[in-house]
Amino acid sequence: MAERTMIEAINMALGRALADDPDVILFGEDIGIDGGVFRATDGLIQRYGSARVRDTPLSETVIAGMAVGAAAHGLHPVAEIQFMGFLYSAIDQLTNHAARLRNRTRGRLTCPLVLRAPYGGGIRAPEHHSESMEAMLAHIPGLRVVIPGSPARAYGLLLAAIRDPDPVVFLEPKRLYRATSETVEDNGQALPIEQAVTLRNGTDVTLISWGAMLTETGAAADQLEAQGISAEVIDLSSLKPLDRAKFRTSVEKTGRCVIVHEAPLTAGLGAEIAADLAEHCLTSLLAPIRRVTGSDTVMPYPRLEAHYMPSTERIRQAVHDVMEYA
Amino acid sequence: MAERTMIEAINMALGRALADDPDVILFGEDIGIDGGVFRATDGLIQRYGSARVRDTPLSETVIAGMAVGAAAHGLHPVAEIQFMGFLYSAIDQLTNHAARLRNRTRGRLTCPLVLRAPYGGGIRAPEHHSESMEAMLAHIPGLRVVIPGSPARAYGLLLAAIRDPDPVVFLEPKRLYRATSETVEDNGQALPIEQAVTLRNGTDVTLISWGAMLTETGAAADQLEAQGISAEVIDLSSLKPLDRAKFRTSVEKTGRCVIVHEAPLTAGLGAEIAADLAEHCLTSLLAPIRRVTGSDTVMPYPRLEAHYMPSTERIRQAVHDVMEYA
Amino acid sequence: MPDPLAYLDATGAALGDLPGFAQDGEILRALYKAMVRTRTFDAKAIALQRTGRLGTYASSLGQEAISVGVASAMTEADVFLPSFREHGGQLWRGVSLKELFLYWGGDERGNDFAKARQDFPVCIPVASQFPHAAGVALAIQQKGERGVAVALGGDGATSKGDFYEALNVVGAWNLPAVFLINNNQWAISVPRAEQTHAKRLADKAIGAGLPGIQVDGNDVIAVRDATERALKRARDGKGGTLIECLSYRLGDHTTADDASRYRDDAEVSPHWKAEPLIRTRNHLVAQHGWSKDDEETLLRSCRDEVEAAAERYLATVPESPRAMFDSLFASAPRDIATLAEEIDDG
Amino acid sequence: MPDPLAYLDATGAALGDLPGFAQDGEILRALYKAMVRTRTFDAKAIALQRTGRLGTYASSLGQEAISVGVASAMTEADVFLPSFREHGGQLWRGVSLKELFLYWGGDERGNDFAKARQDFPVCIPVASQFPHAAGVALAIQQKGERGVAVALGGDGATSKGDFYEALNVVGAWNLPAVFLINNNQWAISVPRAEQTHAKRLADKAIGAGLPGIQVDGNDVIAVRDATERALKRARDGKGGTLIECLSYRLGDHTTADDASRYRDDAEVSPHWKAEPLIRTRNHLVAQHGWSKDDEETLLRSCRDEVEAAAERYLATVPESPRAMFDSLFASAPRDIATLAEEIDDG
Ligand SMILES: Cc1ncc(C[n+]2csc(CCOP(=O)(O)OP(=O)(O)O)c2C)c(N)n1
Ligand SMILES: Cc1ncc(C[n+]2csc(CCOP(=O)(O)OP(=O)(O)O)c2C)c(N)n1
Ligand SMILES: [Mg+2]
Ligand SMILES: [Mg+2]
Repeated sequence: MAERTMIEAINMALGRALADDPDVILFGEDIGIDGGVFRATDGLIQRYGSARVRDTPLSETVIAGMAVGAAAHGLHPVAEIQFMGFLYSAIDQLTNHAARLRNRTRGRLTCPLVLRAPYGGGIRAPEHHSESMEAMLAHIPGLRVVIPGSPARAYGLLLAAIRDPDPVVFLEPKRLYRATSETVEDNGQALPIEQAVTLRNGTDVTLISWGAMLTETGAAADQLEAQGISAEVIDLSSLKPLDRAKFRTSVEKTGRCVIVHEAPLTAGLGAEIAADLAEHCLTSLLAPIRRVTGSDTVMPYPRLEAHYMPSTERIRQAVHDVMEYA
Repeated sequence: MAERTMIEAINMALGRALADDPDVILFGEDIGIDGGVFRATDGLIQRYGSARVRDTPLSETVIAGMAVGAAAHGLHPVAEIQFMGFLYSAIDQLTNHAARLRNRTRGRLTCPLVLRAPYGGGIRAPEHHSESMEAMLAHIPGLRVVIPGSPARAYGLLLAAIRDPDPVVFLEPKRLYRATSETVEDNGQALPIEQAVTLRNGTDVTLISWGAMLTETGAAADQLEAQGISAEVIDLSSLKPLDRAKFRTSVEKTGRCVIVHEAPLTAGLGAEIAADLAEHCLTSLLAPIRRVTGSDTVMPYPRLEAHYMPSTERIRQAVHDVMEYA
Repeated sequence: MPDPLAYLDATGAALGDLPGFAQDGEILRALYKAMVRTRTFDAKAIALQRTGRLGTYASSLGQEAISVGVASAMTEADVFLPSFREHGGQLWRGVSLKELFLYWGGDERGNDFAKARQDFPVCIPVASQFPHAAGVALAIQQKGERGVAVALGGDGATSKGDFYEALNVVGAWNLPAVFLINNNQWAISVPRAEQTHAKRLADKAIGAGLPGIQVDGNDVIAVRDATERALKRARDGKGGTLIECLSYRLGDHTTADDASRYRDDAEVSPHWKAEPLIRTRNHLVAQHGWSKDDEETLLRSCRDEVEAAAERYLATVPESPRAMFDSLFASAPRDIATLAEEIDDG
Repeated sequence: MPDPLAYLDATGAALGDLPGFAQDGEILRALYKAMVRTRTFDAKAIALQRTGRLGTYASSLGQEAISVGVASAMTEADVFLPSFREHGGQLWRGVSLKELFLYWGGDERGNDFAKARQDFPVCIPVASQFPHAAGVALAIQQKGERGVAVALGGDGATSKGDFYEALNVVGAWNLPAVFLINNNQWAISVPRAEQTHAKRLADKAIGAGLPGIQVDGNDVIAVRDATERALKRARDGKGGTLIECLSYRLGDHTTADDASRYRDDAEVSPHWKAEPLIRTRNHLVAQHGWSKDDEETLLRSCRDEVEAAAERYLATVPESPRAMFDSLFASAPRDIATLAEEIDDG
């Protein structure tokens, strides 16, 4: 069985969805003959035709709004926003319509759409190409927000998102697109969409992260292990709704928690996790909950980008702080 | 000196800004001859003319984007979005431009704009007219987000926002527009824009809220006092940046905290406050931090709206829970 | 043909040959009845709002010919995506009076239409229904259905990016969609002339490579005829059309608005002579023997029907608070479920 | 006048009388030099990117006549709001080669222009510069300045709501703004024909009630002439203009793109004959005694200047990490300040 990168796994899932369900349709900018600027849709127009794999005009608002209309009328649109930095023009349609169509019609009209977008920094991209604003979307009632942490989870979670009867924003950590590969079987099996995943078990501290920062988080856990600190690592995977049970249980066990995300600190999703723990697991806490995040500033241009991103070193340091806390 | 409602105080501040600074310009939908749908700009076009008080076409994206361009070229635009539910189309211009123009030009071009919008529910308005999505904006690096809690603070904070050299989103709790009045002097004095305000001192528990929910929060504090529980009440006022020192100090004193906001729970701004306290005041905490918020669902239509909104009763109950915690 | 397209003048006199359907008294009577029914609903809705028994309401007074004309040209296979001012079209499509009362009374069940189940509910965010219409048209095209997506918005909506982006993709993808503009000359307090410098709103179609047609929006025959042609064109795979319907907002913007703040009665009054019901009635009287009796019977039956629907609306018990979670997702995530329970517990 | 407006054919032969400025050899030489300088910068930027010393870069190969023509028509009082592909215009306006290298090298200091301090930096979010231009024009109008806001975007930008909303308000408020489209026939992999069904992109002006003009974007004389007329019109208080400049993207979309995936060389090669430098050089040779020497001297001086600027760019020390906070606000909020310190501590 072949090893697949995340971008290959995504391409495989999209192909599978097109093959399995005639109502699945893909549209976005440059997803056709170009195969998407990251090649997520490479080869799909050749296999499924230009009616089901469509290049849109350069119009993010209509990409999102058209997905709402198409979904309500029986298609399962999987629309792509080329970069998260250009997703802001889609927020109105997502918030005011996609997220509430089922609710406001009491189930008469539904919105089974997926909006895919690469997000995050670390690839020395131009400005506006490195955003991680997932918390904005995770605040919108009625939306699901999913971020895969590995090729296999990208495959299974994207299939789950496409089959989900409600709108899902599927954010792809572009730094992981080609970073690693693993065995991914094209078995058409979706993964449960609402579950966080424990990547490694540990007893001293719980590290919670998602997307590309799982790399630094995992590296920190390795180094800590060598230093005799046992870290449990959780890939949040579903940013909305949250698998609160999973991380509460873990922190009740370890008593310590460090949350890692690339997005700016203030009002980032790490805050929701820390707040939840502060309310529901207070007595289990042996140390303050630390958040290691991107800086509360605009993502810098490539020359300073590395200083913005949370480093393995900063994560490790935070864990040492909570371990030494007394 | 006359008593003023919040909407009158806002109108007074706008008039004062127009009188004091020839570079101040107002634009938005129906702010001219109609005086704004809530009358915030009542009489201003008559006093300052249709060149400085302008009705725009129905285009929220251009309202925000035009404000960026005008601000960068020397005006101080005070633009109105008629309701927060229609502000989503302005988020792209706010995030990608207003919030970063100074930073990306290293100070060469700046963006001294104010974007005003009424927000919040409780007035039995049609759908999309009762949003409280302030947390989405508070996550955007480079923006200031301010919410006044009383007529006097509305006057002083709006003047501060207009005089601020950087972009400020000024969210007006429409339920408070005419709810109460107090003496507001038209003295042209701005209030410090980054400070939370302690509305009442207390020793047992810290209640943190903002906007219209200060009403229920204050009412709860009254009832609690009668029951011998001394609540300190803080009006956050500045949602970004946060006056962290103010609420940390308070919770270090009281050891208990209940955060109240109208927005949905998940990834609401209450999470940031709770997370901050969980990191910096853990040892002072005598009880879990509770959040009493709007439900994690779409704001219902008027018939169910009341059930969505946090009630005085729910706030009081939460305080009793944390007081009885052991 | 006159431009803007018109068949009846303000007095109801024919300006020339009428299209086939308009020579059929049955059809004309049905159109007239639908407009009267709409206006009766309108008056009742305002009365209920004034007495605190309905929420903020947007009256369609004087613009009934537009959505009635449009809807009457549509088939079951078509999908209607209205703004918040097109009650007449919704009623023609089979949405019930009680459902409309429920919606405007602040009850989501008003959007759970028993009939016209594919139609979209009222769209409050101006112009955001046009991208939805493009999406519905895409689904229709993709599934090889016969229908057409028909979206209706106001003159103010033509200033919004959503409108242009949607119109452009309808042109680029040759989608079966018809966009109509109810140009009632006002966007709350902003007059048409200040909304855009375009000569005709219909001209906004040129930038999308689509035909843009102007019709007398107070002439239900003209509206229906233009819509029928556009629907046929779309069904024949020839693509979309933009139709600007010229009318006038005789009432306030909504019950929350006071139009006297920004326009004089002097401007309004002449438009009362041009409103759609008079000319249709006159034409029915002159050409199809519409009698005083017919008129009174119609008014009475509309009044009775509307009163009965209002009673049923007022009698409906609000949903349980849990309802605000029940339809949020197909199946409630654990997260939401727990929160819902908390609500129950008060 | 020919439509699209053109003065030189692809060989450099005059199609008719040239505008005054174009009969002046000095001016023509300056325009030609600016285009050659731009192309020299372009080649160096690509070379640096290929060797990992510059970030993703958008080449303006074959489109130099557009932004050079536009900028050469502008005065100091005007404000330029370019997309990411209009280096020639930025250079003409006084932005330095080093500043451009810094920007594309991933250093914000590249936007802190020493000259042209009122001009906007490169705009990456497509079409979002057009609302800014409307705002700049509003400020100019309000302050009674002489300037005009000049925004330049691509053919793809005309599909974005920002573009339409901005164009509409320029018309509605009679703002001194000129919007130009670099129609290089491609938006990454999407050809012009799939972007919109509009006959001409210039026709998008009709919906805003503005004049829309098409010019040969490979004819620097035509671009400058059309821009001068539009600027005069705006200065005279007659309002905005949309100008579509027809050109062709000879290179990849950016250094991150591989155009061979979606277009054949067969399509590209004929456009090499129509590119703007050849015809201008031929015309200079034929009409203004431009010699082999002149050409070699020009190429050498451009190469030397660009090489020197690249050296200075490569020699600049990156800013300290603190810089990412220093310009976020006029004065750092307490909140940010503390976080900044944390960064320092590693
Ligand atoms: C995007 C958006 N902005 C603002 C509003 C507030 N608003 C409601 S109706 C309206 C005017 C609409 O005018 P028009 O499109 O002409 O429709 P009409 O009300 O005349 O039928 C405005 C500004 C809104 N509903 N949506
Ligand atoms: C709003 C937005 N969406 C998507 C992108 C990604 N993107 C960058 S350039 C481009 C194509 C632009 O085409 P065009 O407007 O013709 O300009 P050109 O690149 O041809 O100069 C796209 C889709 C973007 N930068 N901004
Ligand atoms: Mg209108
Ligand atoms: Mg292009």
